[in-house]
Amino acid sequence: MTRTTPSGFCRHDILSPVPPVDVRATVISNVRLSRDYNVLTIAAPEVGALTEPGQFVMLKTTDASDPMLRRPFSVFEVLRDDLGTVRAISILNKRAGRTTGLLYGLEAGDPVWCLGPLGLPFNPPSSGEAWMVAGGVGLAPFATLAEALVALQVPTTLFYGARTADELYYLEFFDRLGVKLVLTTEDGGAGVKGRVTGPLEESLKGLGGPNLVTVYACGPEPMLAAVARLAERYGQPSEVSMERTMGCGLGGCYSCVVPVKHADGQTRYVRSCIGGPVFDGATVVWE
Amino acid sequence: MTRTTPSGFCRHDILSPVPPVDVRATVISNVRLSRDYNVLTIAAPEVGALTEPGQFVMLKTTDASDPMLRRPFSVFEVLRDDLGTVRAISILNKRAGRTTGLLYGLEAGDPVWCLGPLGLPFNPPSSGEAWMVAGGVGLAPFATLAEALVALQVPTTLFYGARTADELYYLEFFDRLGVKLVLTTEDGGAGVKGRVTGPLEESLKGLGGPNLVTVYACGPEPMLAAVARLAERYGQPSEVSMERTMGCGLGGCYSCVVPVKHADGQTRYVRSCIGGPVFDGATVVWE
Amino acid sequence: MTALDMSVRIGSLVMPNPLMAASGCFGYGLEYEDVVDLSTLGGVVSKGLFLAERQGHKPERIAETPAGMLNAIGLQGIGVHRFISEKLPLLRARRARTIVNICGTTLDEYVEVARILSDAEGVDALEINISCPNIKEGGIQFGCSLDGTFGVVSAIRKVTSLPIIPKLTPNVTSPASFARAAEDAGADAISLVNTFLAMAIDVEQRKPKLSNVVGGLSGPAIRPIAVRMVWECRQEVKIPIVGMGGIMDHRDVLEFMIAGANAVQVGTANFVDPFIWRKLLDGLTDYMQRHQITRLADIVGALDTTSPAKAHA
Amino acid sequence: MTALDMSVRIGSLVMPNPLMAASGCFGYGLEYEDVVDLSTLGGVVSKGLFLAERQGHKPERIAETPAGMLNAIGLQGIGVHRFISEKLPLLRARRARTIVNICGTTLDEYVEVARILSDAEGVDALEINISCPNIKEGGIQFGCSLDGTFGVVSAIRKVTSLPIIPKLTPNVTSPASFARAAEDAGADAISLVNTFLAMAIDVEQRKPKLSNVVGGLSGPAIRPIAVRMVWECRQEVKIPIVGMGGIMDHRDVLEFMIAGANAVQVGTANFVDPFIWRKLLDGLTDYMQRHQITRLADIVGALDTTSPAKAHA
Ligand SMILES: Cc1cc2nc3c(=O)[nH]c(=O)nc-3n(C[C@H](O)[C@H](O)[C@H](O)COP(=O)(O)OP(=O)(O)OC[C@H]3O[C@@H](n4cnc5c(N)ncnc54)[C@H](O)[C@@H]3O)c2cc1C
Ligand SMILES: Cc1cc2nc3c(=O)[nH]c(=O)nc-3n(C[C@H](O)[C@H](O)[C@H](O)COP(=O)(O)OP(=O)(O)OC[C@H]3O[C@@H](n4cnc5c(N)ncnc54)[C@H](O)[C@@H]3O)c2cc1C
Ligand SMILES: Cc1cc2nc3c(=O)[nH]c(=O)nc-3n(C[C@H](O)[C@H](O)[C@H](O)COP(=O)(O)O)c2cc1C
Ligand SMILES: Cc1cc2nc3c(=O)[nH]c(=O)nc-3n(C[C@H](O)[C@H](O)[C@H](O)COP(=O)(O)O)c2cc1C
Ligand code: FES
Ligand code: FES
Repeated sequence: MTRTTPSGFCRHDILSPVPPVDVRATVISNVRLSRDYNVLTIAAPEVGALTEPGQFVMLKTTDASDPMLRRPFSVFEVLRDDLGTVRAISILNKRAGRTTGLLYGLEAGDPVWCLGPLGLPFNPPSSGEAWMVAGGVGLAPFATLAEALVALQVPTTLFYGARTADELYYLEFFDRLGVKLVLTTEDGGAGVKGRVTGPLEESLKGLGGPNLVTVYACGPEPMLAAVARLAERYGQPSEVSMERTMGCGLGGCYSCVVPVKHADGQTRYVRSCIGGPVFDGATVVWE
Repeated sequence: MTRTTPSGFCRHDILSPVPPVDVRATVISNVRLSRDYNVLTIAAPEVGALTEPGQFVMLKTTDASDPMLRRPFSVFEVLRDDLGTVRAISILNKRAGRTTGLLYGLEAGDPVWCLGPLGLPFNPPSSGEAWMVAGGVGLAPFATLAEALVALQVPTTLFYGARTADELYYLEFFDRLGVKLVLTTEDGGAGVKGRVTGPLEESLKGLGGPNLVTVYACGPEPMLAAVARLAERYGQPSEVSMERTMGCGLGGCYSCVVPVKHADGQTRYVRSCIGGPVFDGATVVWE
Repeated sequence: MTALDMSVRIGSLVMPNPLMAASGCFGYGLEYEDVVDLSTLGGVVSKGLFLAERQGHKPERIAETPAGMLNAIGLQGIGVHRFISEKLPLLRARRARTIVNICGTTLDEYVEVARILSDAEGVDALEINISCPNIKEGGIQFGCSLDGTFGVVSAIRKVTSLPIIPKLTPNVTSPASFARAAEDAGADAISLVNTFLAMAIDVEQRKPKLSNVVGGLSGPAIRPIAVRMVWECRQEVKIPIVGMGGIMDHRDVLEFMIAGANAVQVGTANFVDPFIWRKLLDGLTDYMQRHQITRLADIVGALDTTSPAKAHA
Repeated sequence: MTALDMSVRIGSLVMPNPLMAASGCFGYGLEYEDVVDLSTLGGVVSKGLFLAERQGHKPERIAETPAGMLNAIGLQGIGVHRFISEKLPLLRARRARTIVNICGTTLDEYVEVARILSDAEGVDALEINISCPNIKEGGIQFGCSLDGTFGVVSAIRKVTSLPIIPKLTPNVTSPASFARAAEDAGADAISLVNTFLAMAIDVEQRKPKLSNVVGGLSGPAIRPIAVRMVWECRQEVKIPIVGMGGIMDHRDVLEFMIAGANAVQVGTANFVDPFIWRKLLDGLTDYMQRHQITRLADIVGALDTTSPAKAHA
């Protein structure tokens, strides 16, 4: 992973990114995990080979004009063949509306237009442990992040909350990697009953001092705000992946802005597609 | 076949048709005959069971709004299983633009929205022989018409013209039915070189008097005009299937009009979706 | 579960639900009787009628565009007399609530057509088409001038006690000021929008796709503009608004109603799905049940502008 | 095969081809340098700039609609001074032809912004945004009044020798009369259309989808209306027209040109396909070769209205 500055104002001023590519990819498989969740694997190796943990792609299921705009999705897995060559990427998709509904329904052989990789990735922790905090479909960016962290031999924990036990996915994957799992469900069907911020706060309390863990979070915005505030309260750095309505993913439309406190003390709207989606949790102005 | 009045002004005044149905049909097979022609078989038995020769369906390949409108297609074959139960219909499709392009590209399992049957069918000949005249994709309505005519033991001939020999399809089908074939190609690669109206005129000349054959025609409008005029000149009745841009297929939009001479001597625009697509060739005012 | 009330009243016209078939998109209604029981619609708006029969424009009369279509039919129609003798008795027999869309090339023609229809049995309301963009003499000269709109509506008001519903054009800077002129002139309701003046070109042939060169754009493409216009008019007038433009499902019906429409019309969608009516009614019923709304009229104009919808609700 | 000439001239601005990136849809241009060599575009139109930095509206700022999208960004921007110091040198280094889209809340602000940009190195033309529908103080008061349009254009004309291109709103009864006012005031060209005032509602929440309630509709949905407006303006004025609204492929470019546009802008399509530029150029080249056109300018306004396109050609 390259070092980047996720809270920067404009990508072009601070780093020279890998140019994204656009591929008309073919669906390799579509595994429905539940009534609303599926893992869609698409043959977009050109995108996968360039992707860093936390980056996203913009997808479209048709070249007609309805629906017209692409939608943003974290790269869930980068899939390699036995020789290590990247062959595909997958997306952890949750049905929320039209395009996510269409992605749920795709079959092997169908085309998907895939633009990416886009956005600023997560940064590796400067020292100590990595704690990933996922709410629901917010699990998506953590499969690749976990792999990268494990490769760097960073001790890694996943705090993972869902509504019910059925909606906790890929536990074995993380287990196999050696990631410690702390699970919560809203109905208490698995792990701790309640929100994921509960056990997170317990663990933060138990830390011996500041800057011992880097907290990575992805999920609904109230969760991100709570995680960022907890991390700050206990003196730990945090990186949050923000979910905003995106029109372009490239900095063209100014739809995806997040209010960010800048070094000069001013709060300015930053385009989360190029100045994020990963932000330093301490700089985001929560609304 | 029911007797109908194809040149009528408004369907509701003159006959009580079978109400059309709308089915989300699944593609059973798609056989590409050439770079531009394909036969698409869809599981729409509800439609097929009601269809009379010359009727059409309105098709759409998406429930999104781009493309939005359905497109009209003759029912090519009504396909039955061994017990004679209707299982599917097929469409002889020629790529001309967006929807025909999409229909060309469909695969088994894809959905097609199929509304039909629509429009006035061909009438059986009151006496004598039946001569069908097809230009290019104008072959489409004649497979079912030929079957119906043969069932009525009407001696039937197909005059069939295409650009090249490769674009003459389903010859064996008609041959097997006992339909006499007269073929033409523009390049002379098969049959008589030139237009289909050439051999037609020769044959008309050879007839011993008026009202011995009924001429059925489907193809490009200049061909239809020529056929109708020839039939009239040689005293034979003709029925022509007109191809108009159609918005609805049900008489709602008034897009599909054909100028028709009425009994009162007036020429009026008649909606070809409900007052056609089959018209008495002698009543159409050719432009 | 209490009974659900979807009814709408426009003067003496009482409709069981707000769903009307839009003029020019449903023939004279009878064309659709095979696919829908006409009495179950709120109302059927006829094709635009002049005094005399008209042949309309030459083909090509329509062209598809992204999420929309252009039409320049040119108001082909059978004229008011044949309508009364040939269509009206059948519509009455099917218990359709019949709204006649009337056109004129002069003020006198509008008044004359209105008068004739007022005397006929079975007309429930008049929709005054001063907004057809496709023919020069189709009343658009009245629809693009505030004085013209006021003039034609007040003249018709004098000769009929039927509910009158001027249909406004969207091709003006401020439809709301036309809504006000119509209300001031005594209209019982307004309907909007008619189609947007537009065109499409075949670039290979470098010719217009329509014989009339320009035509009217309808369909989902225009819906966001139409909803905005209904919302603006709702701030301006008190009379009922009949909203339309690109309605394709029950959510679109609700969108117009929440913006301020008391009833809606469905046009282009009939071409795409003639069986749409049952789906719309079922969708509205489901919505009312889920939201525990017993009178659908309660959502008219109920847009809450204090904050935007949550994107990730 | 002779060389193909796609060039366009607007006053002193000479572009190698008619393809410009539309304001607000291409950031400051630099955001797209990874995906396209900026010097290959006819021109890059910057995001709308006021004198001072602006934060714009709260999210939600966009919403998708059928074949289109609404936006109410609220002209978030870095202001003219930061643009000159931070962006202009980079754009010059990339040899982009830079057209700056300027806004103002007052006549004085427009004039001031124009003056400052005229003194800066590397500005090739000014597009005067008097048509943003999303903010009350964004110049639309000038764009919806003929006097206002004349006034702002002639005031800017006095302070700059750069080509000036007023950008017209489609939300008026007659865009052609605004084109005339702009020409009379000394504009070098006009561009049209800006977005259509529109709105969308989340019916479950009964709230607007945009924080600003209303926004501007762009994308293929509006193309047929935009093409009609370009065609009307072509009959009215002699100066070059920059046409836009829903261009998604090279056929759409040709449609605008045949209707009367000398150049075009591509906005929303950048979001759908940022690699569109190469495809557009290739498509135009292919068209010129197939039709044996050596000067693309020859098709400007070449619409043949004597008969409609053959449907079954
Ligand atoms: C950086 C990033 C990464 C994401 N990763 C994933 C992921 O890995 N898996 C996943 O399932 N989802 C992910 N999302 C969310 C996903 O983009 C939205 O669920 C999707 O855009 C909804 O599109 P739709 O067409 O299905 O819904 P629509 O029909 O457009 O709308 C349904 C709902 O989603 C909201 N919405 C509309 N457009 C967007 C948009 N562009 N972004 C967010 N919400 C929107 C609407 O306001 C509405 O409430 C991510 C979002 C971002 C910004
Ligand atoms: C009663 C009837 C039966 C038909 N049967 C068949 C058939 O069996 N097989 C077959 O291949 N074709 C048939 N056609 C023609 C077929 O409907 C058109 O080729 C088709 O509509 C073109 O649609 P598109 O989306 O592919 O083209 P578009 O992208 O819409 O346009 C491509 C070209 O087709 C023209 N066109 C557009 N819409 C229509 C329309 N609704 N009708 C006709 N032309 C149009 C356009 O002007 C343009 O020149 C029939 C037409 C009618 C009226
Ligand atoms: C083919 C066609 C014909 C139309 N004819 C008329 C008409 O005769 N009178 C009229 O007032 N509106 C007419 N309209 C406009 C519609 O009634 C309606 O206002 C418009 O199409 C917008 O609604 P929609 O998007 O649901 O179609 C016509 C529209 C279409 C598409
Ligand atoms: C997100 C967005 C932002 C825009 N911002 C501006 C702007 O700052 N100034 C301006 O003159 N037009 C602005 N526009 C209008 C476009 O430049 C263009 O006129 C319009 O979108 C129509 O073209 P299109 O359909 O190709 O997008 C904006 C459009 C969009 C979609
Ligand atoms: S999504 Fe367009 S600027 Fe971020
Ligand atoms: S296709 Fe609509 S009336 Fe014939």
